[in-house]
Amino acid sequence: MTKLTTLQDAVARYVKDGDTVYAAGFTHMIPFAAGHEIIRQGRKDLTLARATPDLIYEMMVAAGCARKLIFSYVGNPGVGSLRIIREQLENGSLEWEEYSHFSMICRLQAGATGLPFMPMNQTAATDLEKANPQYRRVKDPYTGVEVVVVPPLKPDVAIVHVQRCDAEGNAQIWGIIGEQKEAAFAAEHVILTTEEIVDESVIRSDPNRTVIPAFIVDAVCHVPYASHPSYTQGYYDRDNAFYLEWDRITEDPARVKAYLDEWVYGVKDREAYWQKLPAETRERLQVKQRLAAPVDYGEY
Amino acid sequence: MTKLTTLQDAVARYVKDGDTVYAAGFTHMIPFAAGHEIIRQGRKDLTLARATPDLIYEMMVAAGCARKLIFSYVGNPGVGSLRIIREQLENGSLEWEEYSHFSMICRLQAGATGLPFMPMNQTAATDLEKANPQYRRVKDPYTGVEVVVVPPLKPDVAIVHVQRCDAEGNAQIWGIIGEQKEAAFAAEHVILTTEEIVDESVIRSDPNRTVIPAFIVDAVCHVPYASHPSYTQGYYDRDNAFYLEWDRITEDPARVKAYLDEWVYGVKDREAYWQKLPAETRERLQVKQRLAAPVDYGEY
Amino acid sequence: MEYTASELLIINAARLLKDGDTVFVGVGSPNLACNLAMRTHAPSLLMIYEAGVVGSRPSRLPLSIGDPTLVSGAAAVTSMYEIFSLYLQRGNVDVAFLGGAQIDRYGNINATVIGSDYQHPKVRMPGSGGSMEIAGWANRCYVMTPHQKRRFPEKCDFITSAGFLGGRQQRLATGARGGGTQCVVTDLGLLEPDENGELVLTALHTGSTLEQARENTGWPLRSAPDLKHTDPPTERELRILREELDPQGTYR
Amino acid sequence: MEYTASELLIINAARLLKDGDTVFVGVGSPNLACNLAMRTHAPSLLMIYEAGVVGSRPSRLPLSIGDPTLVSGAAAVTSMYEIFSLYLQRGNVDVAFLGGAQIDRYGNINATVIGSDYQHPKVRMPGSGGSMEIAGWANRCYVMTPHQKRRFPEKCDFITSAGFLGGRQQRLATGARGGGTQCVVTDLGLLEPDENGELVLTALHTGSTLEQARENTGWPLRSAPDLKHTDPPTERELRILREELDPQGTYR
Repeated sequence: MTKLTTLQDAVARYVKDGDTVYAAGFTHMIPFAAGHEIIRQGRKDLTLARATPDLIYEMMVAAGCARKLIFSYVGNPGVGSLRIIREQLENGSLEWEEYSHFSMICRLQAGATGLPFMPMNQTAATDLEKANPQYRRVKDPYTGVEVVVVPPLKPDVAIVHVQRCDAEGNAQIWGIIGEQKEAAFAAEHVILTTEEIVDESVIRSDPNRTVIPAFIVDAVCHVPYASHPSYTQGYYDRDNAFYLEWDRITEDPARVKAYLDEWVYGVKDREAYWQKLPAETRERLQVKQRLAAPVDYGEY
Repeated sequence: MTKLTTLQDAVARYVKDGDTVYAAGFTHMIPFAAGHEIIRQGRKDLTLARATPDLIYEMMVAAGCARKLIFSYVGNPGVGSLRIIREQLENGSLEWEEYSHFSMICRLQAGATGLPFMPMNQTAATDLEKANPQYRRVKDPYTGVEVVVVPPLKPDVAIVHVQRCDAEGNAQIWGIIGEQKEAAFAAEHVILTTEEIVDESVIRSDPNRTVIPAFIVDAVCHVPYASHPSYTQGYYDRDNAFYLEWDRITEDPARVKAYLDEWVYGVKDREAYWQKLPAETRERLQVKQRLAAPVDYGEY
Repeated sequence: MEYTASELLIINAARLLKDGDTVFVGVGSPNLACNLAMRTHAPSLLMIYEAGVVGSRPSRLPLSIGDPTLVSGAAAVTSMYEIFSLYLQRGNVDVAFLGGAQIDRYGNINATVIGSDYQHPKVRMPGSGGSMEIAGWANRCYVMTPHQKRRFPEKCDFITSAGFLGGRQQRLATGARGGGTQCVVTDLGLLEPDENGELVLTALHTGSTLEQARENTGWPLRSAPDLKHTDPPTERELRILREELDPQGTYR
Repeated sequence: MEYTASELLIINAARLLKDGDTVFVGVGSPNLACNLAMRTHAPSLLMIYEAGVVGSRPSRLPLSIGDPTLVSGAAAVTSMYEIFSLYLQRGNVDVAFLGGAQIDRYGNINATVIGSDYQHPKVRMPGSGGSMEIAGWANRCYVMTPHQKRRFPEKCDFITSAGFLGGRQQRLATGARGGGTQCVVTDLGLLEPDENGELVLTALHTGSTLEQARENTGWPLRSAPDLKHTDPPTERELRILREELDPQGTYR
């Protein structure tokens, strides 16, 4: 059964005011197109969960979509701080819940596997545990040692960008796979954006590559370049220059507003956004081919 | 650093009398060659752990290698019972510890992830839990509901057969991936047998395909056809006829002894074993090619 | 048209499946039932195997649950840990088929030991495999079995897979998320749990009688007030089964 | 030969790595230190990134920890859950580099908030990321930082990543498997924990003095009885760093 739809329709249908959203992808394949569409549709009071809020959540926070942030590293990776989020955390205008990467991912893992909690070994550092009452402890019944546990995170909707999927939503990812699978299985609804829609025979030629199976997917949106300024392995490069540029933009609220006006509100969809980027930028992000060695599944 | 060695040397070095051994692979890529080599070297008092003991452990039990079995399904898959093991369990001559598949795999998962236990939701069935004191319970600190837990399984040695790996032991698997990764990470030592040794450039062309990283591997043994009568996806078929034949062989202890004499003690190594198989058998197990669609990682 | 007891079981089991169901499939008869349903009323059935294979399209009858034909052309392959956690424990499995040597009054299943002493069994069977968790967490569990007294004791010697334990409330109290045994298909008819979880005869196959069913059941079998009769296997069902799915008649 | 403070840090950090070490690498200076070690005395260093990449061979300097150049040509890619559990928690990581705004007397690190009230921070920093677990479970943790008083308080405002807490015994009592902070490399010298886990000055770089180090440390810094001097950066180290690893001088 095809689940093909536009990203506009998918966001309209599956992202509601007040929802907990997990836009997945660790540095790689961050679903910026969906983030921009949520901004355009004016969603409010969202709880935005992501290990690294990255620029995508900073833009959504700046646009007023968020009530609360759940995170484990609130920086601009390799650049510095996320100035807008940092300021809102400092002045108390944004609620938050903070984890380490592993405990954040363990929350997704518990949600994805249907468990009431996930255990982790102690790290000796307890200040975060004291600051966040979601952390609890459980005694190992074999040795009496205490483990730290976190409860499941079950987002209302997970948004995952992928390299290729079929029209039903069987999706394949390569490169950094972060927490996409866990986010998808943990969530109530799953929206996929994809660089390519392929025939199911392509997917079925390599079933071990499938990270997300169709039956947990609600919407499949064909959105090439959906992850810029993040990247899609094998399709285009990370726009490091923009990550550095954003650091300058956020020095001035007026520039942030101008950016959102021009690049989010001012474009209809991702295609318009991509075409609006300077030709030099699009050129700079191109990638030469480097194919994986073939594998043979055999005809049985 | 190359870890290439013969299977004889790997077994001599890493499998000791009294060890707990996990020969991995769920139906697929069961490392029969290593099992036969362990028999030939006359190991004793082994604790043999596998979700499905399958024919490999039945042969090892018949040859007197085992003191104890840890398992979750002690049948000949699709055929019936494992007669020798069944008899020894019935007459008490073999120790055992029994799980469900999931709790067996959770023991490996705990071992592999370095946790003191893994939680599982209750299944309503408690007879096995009562029969095996390794099962315990822990109270969910969020809801008060009890979960069932199992302790880590950390085999002394895991044996894993793979389609291809480099000389260091970076190994790639496709088809049914069962519990190979978990067994390898849980174990103290890892022996790989492989259909093909490839240049590291082949492995590194597709890093997402790598299931076992070299740094946890101790020995790499180039052993084509190592999994017969099990199979290697894309390389040769499962010898279902032999699985049925084994059911007849085990009706008579004399035939079992004759089988071991001829096919295990009577051959030097796997190459001799494979060449000794009738040409019709080898022909019947051949597989036509069915390649996976290419993927592009990009040159960055 | 003539048909065997085995065909009768498979065809009636196939009819229990709904289009769009996600099914945890075993080999043998359940595999045939699923493939028959896919080729008749349930084209978008999703078949999952505990070996970690999702959306198989086997081109031959697999002997084992881990056959390579289940993999080539499948939609996804994942690890055993994930198939049992992300798929089953998470609540993504609608239907599963279970089997065992004993099925008791409350739909509990024994596939472990015959005899009351686990440590010294009269007969040692293969054990749980995936079925303990499947019975706990799948929404609907079905059993296909010949209708024989020794297979239907009042109480299982060992509960490998939970039905309703000693009654529906007992199962509910454990918090196990699945729906428990929803139907036992035999060569005489269909048994389904009543409001208390007790298996009662709800339908008879053509030519079978309530008396036969009672004689071959180890507890005082009750019949549903509206005892039905199943439709006999159709020509189309038999043709697909014989010509397309099991041309060698392995499961006749 | 002349060199910058940053080069001095990187070169001294590289020398702490042993051949065959499995290193959890961060971007920036630690990345350069690891690559320098690989090209000098530790050719079989294994680099792991928290993004899930194992055995990277980056052909350019990555800006972020999730750069595609870390993936193309790597030995393995796995999920974040697995990199933190199978690799780190299991005890497979020898070395990690950590950073933060504050490192205190017992090697604890703060990368979360400045100020005593977590809920109302004076300065909000990025937070733990992977470092809480890395500090807990890696065998040896290293820190590279300029030697400034505000960076070396007596006690961190918030412990993001554990060193020895209030002393070595306190850490041991938690059962955390890793070895804790083993060396802090500054532009003045090396600090290492004594038998009680307190950081003491164990080596000075050429041209630095104990007095300088004391003036720039927030607690009464002791020096080791056998205070050493580090060897100055060699021509070869500087050449590899400048010509091969950072030709654009990003990390000068």
